[in-house]
Amino acid sequence: MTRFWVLKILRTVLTLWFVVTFVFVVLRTSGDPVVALVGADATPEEVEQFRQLWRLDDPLWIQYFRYVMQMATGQFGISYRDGREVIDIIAERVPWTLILGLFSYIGAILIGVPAGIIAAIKRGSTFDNLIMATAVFGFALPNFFLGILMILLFSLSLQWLPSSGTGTVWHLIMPAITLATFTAGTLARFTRSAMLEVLDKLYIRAAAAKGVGYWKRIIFHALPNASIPLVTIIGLNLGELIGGAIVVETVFAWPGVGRLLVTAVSSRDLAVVQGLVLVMAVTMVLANLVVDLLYGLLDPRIRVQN
Amino acid sequence: MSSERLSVEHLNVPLPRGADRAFAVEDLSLSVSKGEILCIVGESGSGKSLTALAAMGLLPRNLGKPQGKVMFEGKNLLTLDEATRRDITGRRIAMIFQEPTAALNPIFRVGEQVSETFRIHTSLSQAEIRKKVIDLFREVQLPNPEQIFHSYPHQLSGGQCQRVMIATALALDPSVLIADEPTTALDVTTQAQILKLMLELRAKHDTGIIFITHDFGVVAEIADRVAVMQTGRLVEIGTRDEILNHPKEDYTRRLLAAVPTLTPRKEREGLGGPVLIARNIVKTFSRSGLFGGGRTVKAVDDVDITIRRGETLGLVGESGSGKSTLAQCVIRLVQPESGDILISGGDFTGLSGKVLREARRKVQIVFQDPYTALDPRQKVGDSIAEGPVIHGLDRKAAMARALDLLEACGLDRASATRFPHEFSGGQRQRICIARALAVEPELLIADESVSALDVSVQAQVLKLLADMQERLGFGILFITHDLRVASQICDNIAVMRNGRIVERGDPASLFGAPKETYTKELLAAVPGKGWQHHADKNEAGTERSREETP
Amino acid sequence: MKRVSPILVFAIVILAIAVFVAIVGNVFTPHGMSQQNLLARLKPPAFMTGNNPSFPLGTDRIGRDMVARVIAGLQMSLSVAIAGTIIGAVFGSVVGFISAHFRGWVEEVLMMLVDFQASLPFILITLTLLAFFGNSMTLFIILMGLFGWEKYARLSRGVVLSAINQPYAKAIVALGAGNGRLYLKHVLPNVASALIVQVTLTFPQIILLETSLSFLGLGIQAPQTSLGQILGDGRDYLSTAWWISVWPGSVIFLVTLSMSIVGDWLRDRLDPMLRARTT
Amino acid sequence: MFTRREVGNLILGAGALSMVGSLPKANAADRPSLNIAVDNLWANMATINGISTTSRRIFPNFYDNLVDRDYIKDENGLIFAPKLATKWEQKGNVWTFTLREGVKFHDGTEMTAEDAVFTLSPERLWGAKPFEPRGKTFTAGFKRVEATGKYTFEIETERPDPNIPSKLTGYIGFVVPKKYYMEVGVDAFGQKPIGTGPYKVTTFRSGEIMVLEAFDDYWGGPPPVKQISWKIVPEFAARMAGLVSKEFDFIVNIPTDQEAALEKYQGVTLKRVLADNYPAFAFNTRPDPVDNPLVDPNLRYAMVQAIDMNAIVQALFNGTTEHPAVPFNFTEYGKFYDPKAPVKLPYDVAAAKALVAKTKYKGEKLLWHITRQYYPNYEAAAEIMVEQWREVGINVEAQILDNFELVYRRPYHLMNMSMSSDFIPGDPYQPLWLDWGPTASRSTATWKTWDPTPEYLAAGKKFEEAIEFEDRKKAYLELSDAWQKVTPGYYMWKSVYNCAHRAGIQFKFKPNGEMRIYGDYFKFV
Repeated sequence: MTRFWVLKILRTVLTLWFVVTFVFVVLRTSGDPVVALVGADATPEEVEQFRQLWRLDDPLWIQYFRYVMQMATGQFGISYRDGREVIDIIAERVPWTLILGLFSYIGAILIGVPAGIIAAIKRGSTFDNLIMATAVFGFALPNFFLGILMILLFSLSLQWLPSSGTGTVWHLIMPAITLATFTAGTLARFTRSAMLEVLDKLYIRAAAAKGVGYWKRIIFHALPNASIPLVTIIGLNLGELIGGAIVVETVFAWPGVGRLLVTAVSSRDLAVVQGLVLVMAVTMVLANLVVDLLYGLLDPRIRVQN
Repeated sequence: MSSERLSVEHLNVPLPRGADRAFAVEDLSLSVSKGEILCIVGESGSGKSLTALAAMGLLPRNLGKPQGKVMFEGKNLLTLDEATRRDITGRRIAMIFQEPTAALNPIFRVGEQVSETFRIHTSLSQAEIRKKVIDLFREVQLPNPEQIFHSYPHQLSGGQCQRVMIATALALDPSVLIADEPTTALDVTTQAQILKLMLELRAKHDTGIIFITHDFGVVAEIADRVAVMQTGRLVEIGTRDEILNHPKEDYTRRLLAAVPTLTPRKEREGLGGPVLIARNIVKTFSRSGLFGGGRTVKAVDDVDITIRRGETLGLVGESGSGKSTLAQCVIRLVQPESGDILISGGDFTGLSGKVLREARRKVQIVFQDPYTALDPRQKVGDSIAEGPVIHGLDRKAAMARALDLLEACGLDRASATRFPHEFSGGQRQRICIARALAVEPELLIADESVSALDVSVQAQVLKLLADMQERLGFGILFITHDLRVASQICDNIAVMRNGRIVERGDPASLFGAPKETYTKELLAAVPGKGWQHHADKNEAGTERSREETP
Repeated sequence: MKRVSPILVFAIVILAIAVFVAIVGNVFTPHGMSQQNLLARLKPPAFMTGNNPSFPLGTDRIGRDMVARVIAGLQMSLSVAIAGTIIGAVFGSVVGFISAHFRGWVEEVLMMLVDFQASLPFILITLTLLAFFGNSMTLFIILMGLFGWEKYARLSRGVVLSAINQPYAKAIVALGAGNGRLYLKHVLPNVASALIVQVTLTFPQIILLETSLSFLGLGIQAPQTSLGQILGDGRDYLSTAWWISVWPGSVIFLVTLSMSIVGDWLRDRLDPMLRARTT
Repeated sequence: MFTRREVGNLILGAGALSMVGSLPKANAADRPSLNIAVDNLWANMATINGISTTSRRIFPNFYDNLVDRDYIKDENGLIFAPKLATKWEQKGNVWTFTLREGVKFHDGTEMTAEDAVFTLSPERLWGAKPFEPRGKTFTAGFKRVEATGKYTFEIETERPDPNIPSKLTGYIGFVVPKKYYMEVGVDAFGQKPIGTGPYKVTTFRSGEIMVLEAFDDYWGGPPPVKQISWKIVPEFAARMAGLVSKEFDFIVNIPTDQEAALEKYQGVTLKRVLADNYPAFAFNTRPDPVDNPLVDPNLRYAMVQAIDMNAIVQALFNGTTEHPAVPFNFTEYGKFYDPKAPVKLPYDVAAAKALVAKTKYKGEKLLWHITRQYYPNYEAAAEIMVEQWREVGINVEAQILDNFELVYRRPYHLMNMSMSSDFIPGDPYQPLWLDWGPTASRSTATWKTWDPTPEYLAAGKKFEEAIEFEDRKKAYLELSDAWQKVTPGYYMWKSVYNCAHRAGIQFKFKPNGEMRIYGDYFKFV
């Protein structure tokens, strides 16, 4: 048990180390890091500050070691765009993405999972086909296109919802829907197949033999089992969600990390880009850890390993 | 009032369109009485399981609605509404399944799962339920009932799981218990215990039991009455004695004749020199990871075996005893840690690369499951010809050899161009044997090669093996858990337990005068060992391929 | 044979048309994809008033024929998606095969690489690399190829592991077959179906990824064009000249939809577990 | 057309005019707030380091110029009005400015000559290592800036410069507080700027939002709006929807093709001005890369003659702006403007082909670096031009890049740029000399694209020294000829800035893109 977690955490740390190294290598191979990070027309002070931060005269391995230590302690440096601490810039954006992400994620789960369950238990019916068709629609439409269509419909024509930005809970609705569509579609399809698989298991039949009612079998026997693979896919989908947020936040002028990434990339604010890459990687990796934890909680075969 | 508990009258279960027959179960009538064990026997596809599922209202959705009647306490279960039927099926009729580990929900504690029955059908308090469940566990002879109550299914052995299932089934003292091959997935010793338990329960609770099985040994062990089914129809029904000893129908007779006898026989004469000498084979499995320190299991622990040309050496033992690992070591699909293997006098252990690949020709293996043993995307002719091609024969000659072998194995030459899924299990096992023999091996390993087959098919495949051995003179390492089969085909038998060979000898001495307790236990556990059928000698497929010593 | 659903037929027909049109190119339209007609800007499609009959689907903001644009975009999007899918599938599968074969530390290292890729949202990797190295067609294709390779690696590792533990594979080893014969002749055909299903999932995702990147201005660059680029360019015109974005949008939608439908069908047919269940 | 006035007279006369921007005191409590959706915000809001279209529109709301251009009284803003400076006079090489008294910075300190002098000082703009190095261009010829009293200061130039007050209407005229500026440094100042304007900056997150709040101690009286939020809304659809649904009071940067559609919505007023600014491109005339075919002027001439810019402008801007057929012959230059000036390189495909034939050019690919979505319609025009060049056998690849840093990275053959023309209002000094002359980045930066010819330099010297109009015009024509002989660039069209606002607002949009939310420029109705 402990060993399992020690291994997990070790792997997590290794993955993060990979990410950090990846950034270092890419930075090194794509040209002069000074120019790359502070820009061609940086002031000598900026260059000097940067050189001190990275101490570029040292041997490469020392630089690398120091760099890893700095990343590990969250010293992401200074944004070349507005001269502030990268960590502060990211910190003020994170809550917005969290709000949007959580809202759409929960929405996607609340819609996608029940839809998948219903499709599975009504397998082959018109209802099943309808749900699955909707699910495919959900991810066949580029989300920025969907977002703009929604703005034109709900903000411009009907004037029901605010077009962009933040403020009230109403501001959240369109971006969340846009972002959730893809995830909900994926979840519905996945839930359906996971449920179908579980519903055919012998223990469901055995439960029926005991006299357990239909819905009780679905909810108390099938669903907990189907949720085990589902948790994995929900965890994996977090990446898609962050990816989606990059586009959706731009469409709806939502001040989250996704938009920050786009502005940082287009202004080559590489210290910020680098910080964001790490923050997102940490998020994903932590999410995967949580998934593993949940996995263990849900599945006694993993939890109880003597 | 008659003592009849459950009766099936003119039951029809339609199959979906496109199936090979219209009905899975056709015009079936049978009944079970109070305190009676009715065994339904039949080969796979005979509809015996579907009958049980139809009675319980658990038929898969792709099958049509069953017609006819399933009468229980004056009600036709087939026409009852879902809720009423569920109340009856959970409380008054219980069912246990073939795979006990799969029948338990993996994510709930077993105590919970048994308690659920009480929660659904009674209004007992949590504490009362708990007490009842623990009592039940005690009754089905589970060790440490308190601890088991809090265990998860994966922490229990198959036999323990089946006991839990039986406990669940007996929870509300049902009137009828339907057991669908409840011991098939278990080891013989466990099977014997479960069967004993069933008999005790019957005696104690007067439950009417419908017991579905394909094993006549089991039938002989526990049945009061026996129903024989074939392709969805009832062939005959009668008392145990009537069916086992005086069958009326040909089909029943054929089935009975195919059951291997537990006749102790001597080693054949005229065996050649050794084709396999394995010395001091050791194989340890460890579950270590990055940090080491994992637990290790000695799967094969210092084992010696020798097989001579033309000899069949049986390797018997329960699951986990290391039989298969030993076989895989011999054929070097698994690398033994130490020990020497000589095949036809040549060293086999130290080889690698091309030399090893060439040497592999000499030893071949036939697996248990014929459904996974053939590349599903390769035509069977190519499958058989592949070995010779690998070893340098040109394609034409290899294919000619393959066709000859197909014929020798009782298959049409035209089958060469067909794919494995077009064949039945027995036919596939023949193809596997043909494939193994195509490279003209010195040694053939049959790893539970007939265990998954129906009894009549099993007899045919055993015959094929024996015939081919006669013709080609290879040695066979025959791995099985079925002592009946072993006694029928083997010249010598080695009994394996916990990675070691505990006893060996020819069937006559081993079965006649076992020295080790474990061997005795194994023998005692063979179901229906007291029963030996006396089929007519002129029955097809029953002729012994060789003389049996009296 | 099972009856084929009309939806599937529809999907296959759509894909066939798309591929046909992409191969044939714009032989049916007299205009080139970059041929401009400044006097015929923003002309609506043929069924609307004010149209110009030589532009059946209308023109864009600098008077280019939408038919020619959409066809060129389709060619580019399909090529990128195909190239990306092939690169990703081959690379990922090779990694999967290698780690399944060697196990041990090779597997550990390769799977760590997979974890690394999976730990970053792919669009983030794309944006970062395009930021560090600058946009170029080669890099773009490579990036599209990198998309999803980890899925192929995980998948193929899993199916290969289970395939080589199947008795048939063991029997083939026991016959004396070398690794080449085992993997290419026996394992590959048997795991191909799972990989093909994955292809049907990755393919539309690459089209959508390319579309998203085009929206962010990092996709295919003019004078080349892609469906995503036309769609992204036309988005400001949605309320005045909807046809600029609606045509490529519809094509993306139809292709993605069809691919998903075909993928679902393939999965139902090829997934042995599902197949075993339905029969 | 613009009315032409006697610029010099106006400058002298304007000093006596009463101040602009005074208005009845508004009640602070019931003032409304404004939401303005913008396409982008510059990352830096320091007066010089932050020069850009996106910052210019906000600057005058929190900075004040020393000298103001009055667009209310004059369409073209050729009236110079007092703002922070109330009086100015020239004596030879020295200009003396008198500052308004009682003007407060947002941090409460009083603005004095010390601040004004610092604003124009060598340490900030034109010394060896200035804080805002771009200031050098705008302060060419400065010799000494010195306070002569608490509210007076002098600027001494190398030679008499009649245009100093004009120059102070632009970026260098925004006065910054010395003490605060020195305390925080130029970068931090750019993030938290302080000025004397009617609004103070309370929040600035460059990728997201800038919030201004009414500065009630403003010398011109409390401004009419309580709070102005400049929010970045990248998508036009969202800006448009937000304006129509009244979430936003203003939106900016409306694609030309969408103007008509937007105007159809009720309560939406579109404002469009021609700006004193020209999107352009520079030819790389230097042998860097070594095989640069553009070193041959004939190829450059050919490329100019291959462009049908009038058609492009007509198509992309629906005739709302125009293409200057002769470079630097811009309408806003009053007496310098000559409608009959000879067009040396008119649109002529045949001539272009002939010119190409004269060169050694064999269809090598020419790279055109373009900053993504920086100038409206630039990419569309580029696509058209690339096609037009293809027709005369010139192979140009337009590379759309994320920012200027990438645009400046060699190799390239053409590069986008834009040239403002209003540094000295009514005078071609900036585009012709400041932007191309020996101190210009065009000819000095690492990414320079040309080396001024001796002929050009000689003409430029004359131009700089000319004080009388006739001399200056003559020198201007000579200089322009010298430039055209080389043709190191091409001016495409006069920029059009637009914005739209909701009903209930009266707004005067300034041609330089400034959005003044106070004074006579802005009123709620």
